[in-house]
Amino acid sequence: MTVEEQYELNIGPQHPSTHGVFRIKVAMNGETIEDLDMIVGYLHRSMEKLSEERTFTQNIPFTDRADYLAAMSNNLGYCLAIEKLANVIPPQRATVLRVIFAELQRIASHAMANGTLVSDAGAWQTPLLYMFREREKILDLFEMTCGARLTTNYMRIGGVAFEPPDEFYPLLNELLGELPDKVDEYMDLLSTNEIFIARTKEVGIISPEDAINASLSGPALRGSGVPWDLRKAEPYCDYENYSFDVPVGNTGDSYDRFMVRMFEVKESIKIIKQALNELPSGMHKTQIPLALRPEPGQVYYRTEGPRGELGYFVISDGGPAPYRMHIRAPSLINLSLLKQLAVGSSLPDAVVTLGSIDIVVGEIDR
Amino acid sequence: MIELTAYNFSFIMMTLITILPALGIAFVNSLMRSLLLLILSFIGVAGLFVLLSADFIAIAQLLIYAGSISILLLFAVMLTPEISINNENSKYFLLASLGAILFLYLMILLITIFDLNQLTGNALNKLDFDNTIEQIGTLLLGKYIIAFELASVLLLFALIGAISIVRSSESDFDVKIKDSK
Amino acid sequence: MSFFNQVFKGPQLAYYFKKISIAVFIFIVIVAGYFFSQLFFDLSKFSQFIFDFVLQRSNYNFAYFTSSIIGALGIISFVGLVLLVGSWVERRVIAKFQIRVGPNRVGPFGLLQPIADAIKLMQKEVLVPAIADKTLFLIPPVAIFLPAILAWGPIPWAPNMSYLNINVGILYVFAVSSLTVPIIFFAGWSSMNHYALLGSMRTVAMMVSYEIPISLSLLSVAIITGTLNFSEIVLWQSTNSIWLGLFMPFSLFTFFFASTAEINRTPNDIAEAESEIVAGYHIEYSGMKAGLFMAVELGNAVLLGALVTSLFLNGWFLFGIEKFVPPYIIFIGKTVAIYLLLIWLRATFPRFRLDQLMNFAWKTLIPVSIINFFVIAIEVTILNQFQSTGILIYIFALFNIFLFLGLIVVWSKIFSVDKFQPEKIQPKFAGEIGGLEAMKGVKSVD
Amino acid sequence: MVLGSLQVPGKDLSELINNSFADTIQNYTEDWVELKIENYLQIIEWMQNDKNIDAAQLSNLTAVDMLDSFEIHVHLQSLDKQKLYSIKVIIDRDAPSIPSLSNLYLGANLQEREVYDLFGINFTDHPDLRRIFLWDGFAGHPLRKDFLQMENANPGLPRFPFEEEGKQER
Amino acid sequence: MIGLEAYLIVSSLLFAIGIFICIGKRNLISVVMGIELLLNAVNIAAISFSRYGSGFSDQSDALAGHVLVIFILTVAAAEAAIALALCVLVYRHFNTINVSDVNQLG
Repeated sequence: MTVEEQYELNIGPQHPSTHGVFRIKVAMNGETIEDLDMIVGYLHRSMEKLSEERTFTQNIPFTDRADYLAAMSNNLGYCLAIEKLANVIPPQRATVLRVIFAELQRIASHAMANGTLVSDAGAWQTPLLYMFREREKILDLFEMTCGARLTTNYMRIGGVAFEPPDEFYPLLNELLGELPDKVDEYMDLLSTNEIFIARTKEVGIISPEDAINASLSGPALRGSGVPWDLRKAEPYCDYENYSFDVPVGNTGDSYDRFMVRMFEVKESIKIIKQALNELPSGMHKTQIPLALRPEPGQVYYRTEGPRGELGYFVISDGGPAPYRMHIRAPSLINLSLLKQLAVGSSLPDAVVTLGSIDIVVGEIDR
Repeated sequence: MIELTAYNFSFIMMTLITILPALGIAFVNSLMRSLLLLILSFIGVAGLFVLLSADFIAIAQLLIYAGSISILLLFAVMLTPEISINNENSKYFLLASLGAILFLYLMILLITIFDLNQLTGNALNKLDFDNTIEQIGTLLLGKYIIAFELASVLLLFALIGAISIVRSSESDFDVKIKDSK
Repeated sequence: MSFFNQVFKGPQLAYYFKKISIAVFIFIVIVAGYFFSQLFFDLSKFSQFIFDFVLQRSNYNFAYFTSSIIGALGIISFVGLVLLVGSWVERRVIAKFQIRVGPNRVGPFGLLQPIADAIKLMQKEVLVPAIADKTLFLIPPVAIFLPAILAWGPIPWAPNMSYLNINVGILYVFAVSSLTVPIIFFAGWSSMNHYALLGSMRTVAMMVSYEIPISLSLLSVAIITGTLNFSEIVLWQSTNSIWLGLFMPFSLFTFFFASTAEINRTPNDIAEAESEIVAGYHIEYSGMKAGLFMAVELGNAVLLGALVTSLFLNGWFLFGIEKFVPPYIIFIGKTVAIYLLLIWLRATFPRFRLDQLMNFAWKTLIPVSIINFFVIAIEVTILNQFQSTGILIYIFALFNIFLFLGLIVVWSKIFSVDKFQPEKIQPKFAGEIGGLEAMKGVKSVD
Repeated sequence: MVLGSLQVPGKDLSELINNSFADTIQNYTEDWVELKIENYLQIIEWMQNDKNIDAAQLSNLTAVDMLDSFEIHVHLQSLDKQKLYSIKVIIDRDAPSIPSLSNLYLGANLQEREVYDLFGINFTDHPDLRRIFLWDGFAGHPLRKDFLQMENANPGLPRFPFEEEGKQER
Repeated sequence: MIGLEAYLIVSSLLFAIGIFICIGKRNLISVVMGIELLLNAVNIAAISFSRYGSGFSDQSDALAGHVLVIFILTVAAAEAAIALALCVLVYRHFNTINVSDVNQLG
């Protein structure tokens, strides 16, 4: 065993900074990564195959388990796709409720992503637990609405499953009141921290050309300076009626991705406030047949999930179950550039880069 | 038989800590283990220096031998690959042991033949040097100043030399060796 | 009678009783504490008593031997206590930083948690990797205790209360602590694990580089006080009535920062960076063997507190309070303060990268330390011209503080640390730069 | 009509392609444009570089088992034009093979590996065509409709790689 | 009584072991270790003469032994650095650091 020779290092499947059962086999020379092989599939459940045997409604819980940190967003994407396929129009109140919950989920997911990124940069879990404080409150709101915290299964084809309880709105308002201050607090703590900047600035730079070519989406794409947000470009759930802006980074490094997430949290707060103001009364759900049989056809419907472009490609053959359902998983596709980013950099930089791309292994493996 | 005072007891312990690991280096096959034994032996020598009331030298011994030269050796072992981990005896094993035993015999003969008491004399009564550091410092920067300066120059040259020797595989030195083939 | 009834009715009586009893309890504690502290004000009396007691009944050698063993036992038991209480303190304080509660189940306030942890660790199986060098693998967890405890020897707890009152105190601590390097290296190498080897190589590289700034800052202490003895350094600070930390802030900073690298504390805990190389050199150790490594790290953090206290923070002196409170209590108080500072750093900062840390050592700490050393050498030469240091030392202290700040500014200019202005690295908004079509012209690479 | 608001109707897209490449469109509906497999790579490369189409990003690439053939569905999008193009290719089911897009789009790499893993479709010129979710030696390709009827697929699959081979190094 | 003889015997023991390692080991790094042991043996002898010797005019005269040891330490450090650099170079050139295999001039 010598220092000058290339050797192999297994990062994962059990490793503090792989965020799950994700494995990277790296060939290292000293502290420098010379080759990288990404090995996924430890959490593969073949959801796409399983969903061919279940009805359209029964497939909703699978979407929870794909991206378990953004279950609401995944529910939403799937339900919108099936509604498009089956021509179901949800009531107005359901649409606004969906926006509220999807944006709350985005805040929770971004809090988790940024917390783990700072943890990967070596802060001893303090920022992570600070961010968890807000995430816990959001999960409490989810729990009082639909009984589950992580795998919510809240959205339904043609609406949402439950009306939020009465005590939901004061708690939500309280949370919205304190969230901007909390976000500013984290920005004070982290965005000007010399060590944090030294660890993330100019680490894992993705050029806009590469980001577009490698099909990156979400904060990973916007961090590179590409202003692409499906909520603006292809509005769903009446997002065109809300006023919000899309933050984009300057250089495309890990720090920019971190900051883009921070700013998106602020924008999400704005959206939730507007949605609460114009929450119409009425039904939260339309009646749909128990075994929905859409007309034969196909749909590729995309929403802007917390991790990026979350697409559902569904083909119906007129039966009660989808003929084929494919999830366009942003976590997997955002990893396309991992090898290019990591090779030539050092191990700590690779860990920070991986943390800034923000993967969820449930969604990678499906 | 020697009296078992605290001093004598310490002396025997330190001698054992010095000699046994040193012997171990000769008979252990793993280079890493022999390095560990070498460090132990250095620590034992430092203990002997303490018993000789040379406190500064003892600390310097710990600092330079146990703390620095051992690290250098570690790096050397790490920079040369696995075949260098073994620490086998060479074909001169018998010759070496013969030579060592002969040397030891001669030395013990010398030590016992000479009446060392006439050398040691009244110094035995004087148990301790008090505060060696200041006097060593005065000596180094006074009486032995030229030697001191030369030693620092030597260190500098050693530093530069070591760097220039290992700097690159295709150094001038290396090329010359290849040319002479 | 009616007045009495009025004032001390049922619930009120209980209320006042509670208040009064708390006040009485606090008073008793203060009084008892005072008498206790007066009784144990000078612990050297006790050691002298033991020494004399044994000397009367046997010879000098035996008395010397006994008292040295008792002193060593005292140090070892103190370190053991530090390890037990320190882990509880660290976990509770970090929990406070992280809006958690921390250990609170075992015993009152979770105080018995370290003992429960130790019992749990001892029960665990010690796994030895199949390809490990078994002899070398089992030595380091025990051997690493040697420098960690030996280095406590010359710490001056109070006047006449220092186990090894040797003339080469600073050098001794420095030499003994350098012994950890090969031990950590053997731990990492013998595990035959790439993570462990990476961790130990990082440790060796870091420790070797950071020994230079540490020695330079200690050298400044040595030239101004003219001694290497810890007690004399403390006494020098009190006779000249200035804390060395104030007189040479850069040496304090260098010593503190470089020591965090030596003892693997945040922000320099790259040798066992959890998110990168999991646990570094002790990744393969399980059960109590891993526990020993962690205990030594904790003990070293407290040791750093003690060293900083005695070298830079005037040891057991604290503005005359030392006349009323036992000096060793003040010393321990300062040590704990430094330890809490370390915990604060650990709870707050991310970690440096290895190359950043090495760059910082070689490009910043070492040159600035050399400048600092020369400046202090010149000041010492000037100070030695006068009989008493007087006001001059304060002027120099002020000068050194400004020099420290100036050097920071100059070096940050040289290496352009302030390259990233906060306002320049904030994200832009798509609205500001022209909406979603702003990226027109960005084409895919062919 | 199940088109998203960005999606270019198949008719328009087929006209655009026809203008440059005559006689390459097999078929089209509102949802998709079906290309011939011979022209597939050429047309996608043209779409990527053409100023008017500007398909800079590969949004999605997946396959569908139609029992008698495989369909490859490719969704390309232009970020500047804000358009989504849906393209379909039908390939033979017995020896499924199609040119890889990895050399045009970095993002196709992992998606094509996924399709290769789950459908067994061979992507020629793919730089690194290995299974991604399942291990080497896994019998069959699970997203094929006849997965459970395949000869070499047995219901009691080995749970871990090399399980039956004893303590072989993983 | 432990005196000069005892220290000299320890010193010569260490020296003998050093000689043995220097000659009897194949590995170049082992040979360097042996040389370090030789230097240590010399150091013990020097310090013990300085401690027990007579005929010194004053204490600073006696401490000449200490000064000698300091110079030996310095030289040892320099020597170790150079020797190990040579080890690395020899390894690069001959792909071995066995002394008996390094037997040609170039």
